Amino acid sequence: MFPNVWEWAWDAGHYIFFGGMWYVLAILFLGMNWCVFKAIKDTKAGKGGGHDH
Amino acid sequence: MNTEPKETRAKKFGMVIDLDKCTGCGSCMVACSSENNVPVRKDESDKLLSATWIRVYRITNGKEFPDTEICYFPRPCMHCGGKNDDGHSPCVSVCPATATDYDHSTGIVSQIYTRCFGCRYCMAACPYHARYFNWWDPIWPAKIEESLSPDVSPRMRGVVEKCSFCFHRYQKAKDKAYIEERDVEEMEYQTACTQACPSGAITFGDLDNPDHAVYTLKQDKRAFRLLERLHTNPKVYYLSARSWVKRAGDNYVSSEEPTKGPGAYKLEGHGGH
Amino acid sequence: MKINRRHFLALGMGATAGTMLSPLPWKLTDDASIWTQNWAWTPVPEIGESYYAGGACTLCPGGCSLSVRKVGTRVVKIEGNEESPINTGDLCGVGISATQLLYGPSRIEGPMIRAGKRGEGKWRRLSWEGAEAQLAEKLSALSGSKKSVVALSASKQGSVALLIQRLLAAVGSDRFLTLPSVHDTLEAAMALTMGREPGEGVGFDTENTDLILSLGSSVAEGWGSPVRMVKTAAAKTMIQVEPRLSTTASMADIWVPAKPGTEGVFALSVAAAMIQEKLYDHLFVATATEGFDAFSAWLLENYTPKKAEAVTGVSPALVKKVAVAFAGARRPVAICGRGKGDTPISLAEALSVFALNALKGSVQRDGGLVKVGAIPYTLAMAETDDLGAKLAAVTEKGRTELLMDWGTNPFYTLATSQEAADALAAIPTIISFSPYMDETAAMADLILPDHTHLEKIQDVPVRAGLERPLVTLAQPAVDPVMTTKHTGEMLISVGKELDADAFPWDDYESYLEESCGEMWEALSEGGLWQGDIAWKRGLERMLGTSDRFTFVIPEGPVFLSANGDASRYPLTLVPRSSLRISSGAVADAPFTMKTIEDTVLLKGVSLVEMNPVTAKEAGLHEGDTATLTTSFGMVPVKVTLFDGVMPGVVALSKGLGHTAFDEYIGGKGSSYTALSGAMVDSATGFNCTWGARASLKRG
Amino acid sequence: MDSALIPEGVERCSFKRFTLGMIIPAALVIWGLYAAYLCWFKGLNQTNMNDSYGFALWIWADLAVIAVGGGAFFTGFLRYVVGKDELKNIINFAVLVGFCCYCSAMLILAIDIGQPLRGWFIFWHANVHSMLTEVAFCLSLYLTVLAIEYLPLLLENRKLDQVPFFHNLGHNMHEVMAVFAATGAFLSCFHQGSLGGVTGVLYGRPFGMREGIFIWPWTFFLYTWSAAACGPCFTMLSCKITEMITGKKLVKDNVYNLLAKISGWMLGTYIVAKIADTLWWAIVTVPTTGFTFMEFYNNSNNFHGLWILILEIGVCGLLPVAILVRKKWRENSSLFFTAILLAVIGVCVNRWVMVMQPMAMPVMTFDQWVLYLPSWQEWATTILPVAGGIIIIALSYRYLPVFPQERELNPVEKS
Repeated sequence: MFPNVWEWAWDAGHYIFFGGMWYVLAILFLGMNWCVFKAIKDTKAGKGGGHDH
Repeated sequence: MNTEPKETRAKKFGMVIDLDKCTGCGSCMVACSSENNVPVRKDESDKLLSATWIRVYRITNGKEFPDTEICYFPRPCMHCGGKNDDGHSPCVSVCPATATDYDHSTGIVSQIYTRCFGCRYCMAACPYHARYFNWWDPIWPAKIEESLSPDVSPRMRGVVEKCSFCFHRYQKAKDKAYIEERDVEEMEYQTACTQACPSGAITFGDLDNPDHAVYTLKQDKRAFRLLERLHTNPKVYYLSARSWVKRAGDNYVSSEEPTKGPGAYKLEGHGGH
Repeated sequence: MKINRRHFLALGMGATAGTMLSPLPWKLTDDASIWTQNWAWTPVPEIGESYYAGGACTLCPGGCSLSVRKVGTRVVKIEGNEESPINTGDLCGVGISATQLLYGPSRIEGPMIRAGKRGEGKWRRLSWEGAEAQLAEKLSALSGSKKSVVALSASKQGSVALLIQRLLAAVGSDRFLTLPSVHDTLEAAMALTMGREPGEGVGFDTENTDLILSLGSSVAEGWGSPVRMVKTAAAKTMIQVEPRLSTTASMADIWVPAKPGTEGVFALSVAAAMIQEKLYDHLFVATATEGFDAFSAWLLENYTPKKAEAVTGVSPALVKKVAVAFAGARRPVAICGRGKGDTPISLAEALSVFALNALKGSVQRDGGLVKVGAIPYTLAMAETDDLGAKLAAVTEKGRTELLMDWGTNPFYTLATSQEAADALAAIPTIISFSPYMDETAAMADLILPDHTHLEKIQDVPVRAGLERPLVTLAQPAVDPVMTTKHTGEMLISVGKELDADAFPWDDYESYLEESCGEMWEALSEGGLWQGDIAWKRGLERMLGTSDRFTFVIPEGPVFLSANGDASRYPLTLVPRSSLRISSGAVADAPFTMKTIEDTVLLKGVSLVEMNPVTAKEAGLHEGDTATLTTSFGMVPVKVTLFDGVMPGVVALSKGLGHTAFDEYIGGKGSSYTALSGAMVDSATGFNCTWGARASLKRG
Repeated sequence: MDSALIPEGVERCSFKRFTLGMIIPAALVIWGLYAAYLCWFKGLNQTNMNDSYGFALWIWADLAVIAVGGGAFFTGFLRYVVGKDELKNIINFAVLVGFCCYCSAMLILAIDIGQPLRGWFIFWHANVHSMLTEVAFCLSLYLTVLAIEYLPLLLENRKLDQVPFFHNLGHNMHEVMAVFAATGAFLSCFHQGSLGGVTGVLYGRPFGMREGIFIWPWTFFLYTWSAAACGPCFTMLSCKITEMITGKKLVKDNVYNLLAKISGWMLGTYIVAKIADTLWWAIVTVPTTGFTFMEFYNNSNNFHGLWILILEIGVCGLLPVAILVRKKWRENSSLFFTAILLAVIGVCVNRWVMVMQPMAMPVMTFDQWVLYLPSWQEWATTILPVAGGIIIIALSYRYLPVFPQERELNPVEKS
């Protein structure tokens, strides 16, 4: 999972597999962060609380 | 032929079992259990729950009295090399946590008990039923714990165990040989079952070393392997002159002739690892 | 500020996020897995110096020498001794698993006296002084005839056997008994045909033979010295005569499925065929034998292959095939003793086998039936007269007042029927020297436990049909695990109380050395003494002056038929031998239990093997639960089908069904012995049972 | 008493009645938890699994719930990636059902493994060649995705929605949901496939083994395809059951119709592929291992014979396909219900066959066909997540606006 684990073998299988995994994690992490930060911004801007959509 | 010096050349340990000699005495099973601290239970008669790293099956030729014949089939772990003998054994390739691994320097399939988390995928993968799960905590009654060998760690419940070709014996022999600056001799590293077998049916050694007995024996015309057609590439060879025994080593569509010998089946097609 | 729910919510979420970001959960996850890798209840064997100690196995008569692997003070593995001429580094499962007997729950902790009812399992611990005083008192306080004292000994000769015999003599009894075996009959047959001095035995030089004609002997499954015979089975040409396809039969080149118990008749038919076809060794018969003419006339009158067929069910053609093979081999030998040879055969059958060997000249030569010299103990023992009758008396009510048992476990080995078991249980005083809580110890009034063979020094004379006399030495590989005492030591100490002159030694070890005499040097140095091959000594054979062989026409019946009403008991029960099951006094250890197939024992129930044809007639199927009944008892069994059993015959494994010991090795299946009953050979008085008439009913 | 939490404009039963209804599922959960406790603290000896049946009821349950939970990813895929807008009316419920299914799978796995405290070794010491590794990674990532997809629905709870931050968060998440859904679909394709690979790669087990392409055996694709086909059927089935229990129409027929039509075609193509796969396997693959096709079905201990294949492909395959594909038939509500039920049973039978039969089937010539009956502990722990799922769905339905069309279909009379 991490390159510091001793079984880590630098072969194509690992690149693809862990590449995919970190890619997905990155999307989820960035996506959620975008939502949270935008929500904080919007809240500060006084949006929400009612039914404005 | 491999021209590398013996000392550094990768070994390929394997076994040849002469089924025409085996009397099914069960000595190998006991020697193995004692050598490897295999756990015992009050009832060992349910073979689906009883761990025996080497199990001796009894088979018959299926003929009626008095043409019946029987044969014993000792089955240790086959230490499969996998398709193309590249180390992707059926079990090794599926273990999600690398708790069982193929050692390319010895050809031995290892099992790390402290790593295994007990998913049993390897057991599903092994067509030989060579793998056993610790359904119970190991309990040795009375003072039997005193008889446990420190060379092999007892397994906790919830993990898979199997024959290791007595790998600890190899380590000991290797340590000794290293100090004496030489290679491990054939007789220095023998498994417990080989050592105990009264009929001398089991021979063990480096399959790639022409000086070892197994090298010659595996080329015997009586030689065959279990389930050759699945391309598991076992390192355990069997010998028998009886055609029905040879035939029992593999599955055949009724009209087919029995196996042409180890490695006779070409690997074709894709799929899986 | 007012704290409301929202604050709590924020606080909770903040705390969760904070904890998740801290190393704590990761550390805990890691620690939890490390904990599972080091569970306190999963033992970690102590490390220590690793080395080997010598020893000898006493779990069967085989005479294997041991290399006991030790780590520190513990015994961790038993292996075969590579120096041994018998087992050359190999060992059977029963022998290997003795580590679990040594440390197992069946061990008796120390001397005990019965506290509850007999067999109830309530005991009071005694000191050794107290226990020995009890034994001395019980022996001297005997009310009835002094001959009512019986001692059963695991070995017929040797230092401890002598002490037991002397102890009996001290109280005036001559009932020194050992468990009967085929050797008792063989020795009687030898006395008649070749002459015999006390202590001499019968051997079969299977090492140098090129064909073994086995008359029901489980060559590959424990006959003789098992480990050595397994090698023989794997290497030699064999002809096997028995009603069931045993491993031996399957490995044999010819299997002769003769009807149960008719192996002796078959041997005579082969002999007759050899005479008819003039295949016998004319030179040997002419120069070295007597009584041939009368014998051959008797044989041709009664046992021609055609006539024998009515008894054995073997076609004359097959008899002739065997006769040709036997006569055509260079050094064939005919061996006998059904199964492991732990049941005597009739004298007539033994004489038939001797005659068959003599017809081929396979007597007193390489690869033949040979006379084995006496073991040169300095202190001679008397051989028990009328052993058969005296053994029978043990299982007759009211004949015995006190029984001492040293390693024979009569409550298992001699309890061949419910009646016999009841008679044993009615013996007023029972004393056991067993280190294990076997059936006899469980029924005893007083237990003075011996060391196991891994804890003591003791000579082990081997009586397993070897071609030469041999003694191994058990050696203490480990300090006694329990508060046990060497039975030899105990006997000297008790013996002194009763008859100080008969027990002049200070301790067992000095006595042992004296007793072994010329053998001691070899025994103490190599753990093994081997005598010369008797017939090779001197020039007697070359000069034709060796013991001549006399053909003896047997008086009693060669074939003992099974008792019982054929309509009530339509089947014939025969035993099944296996090296995976110790069928002697001591039960299998847990490791050996592992090896027992599920066609022999399944979930605590014995399986009975039967031919599919027989099963179909009886309306039974694979896995059915049934009751197996003989006139001697009944047991629950499961049915397993096997084409290799003769139709009409059912086979039950011998050696299971121990009721004592512990939960790991006792209570597994049913005892064949308890169903086998008695077939008494009138010539010797031995119980030669080879089976019994039986019925098998579903349910 | 909980009226403040109930979505606006819909009617819910009384709290008392709701609580009463939850008693049976709660009892089952407690029973299941007790069984799980036994398995965790006493070990897997509590089960009837053995050394021949290391993969048994639990693994089947795992494969089955994931297959039927496939409705979430495929409906999401259709809604967000393909752009089938009508499906917004069932997507919440699909996500909810999927979330329950995947939670179930995780829970069962946590009980199933012999050393649950070391379960994370699958990540830490990952062997990328193992299908199970692929499963574990995609499964846990997809569960995260499902949680993310479920979160906005949770935030729409009347009480939570009043918090401006939550409201904004939910709103923002809706905006980027397509990205998450696409990621989920990608992950799902892989782990559904990997689950198919689990037995497909077992080249030592001819019954499960399949040929394939690159590292993926054909079962890899068949599993993904069948999950995509049958997952929505399970979503619709659950939805129908919910409608029955609540006694309300919650989703409009055109939504069902659309999803049923797509499922029908998916199932149809799947069954064709499955038949092709079975034929190829029977005619080409199996003989190379020395077996004949019928040996797998007429073994003495194999009591179901060929019927299990007929059940899977015919009764639970071709039959629902016919119903779902034909407009007239699928618009008949009882036929429709039969079809989706059969499709769900079919995929469960398929998973059963792929787990149980490769284990039971002897490979060595002297081996036995092993029968296995699960212990009560296994049943209890398998029922546990089902009961748990019912509770989660019930709570969600009660307190969250799961069905956007509910208000329209069940107008509440203002009193």
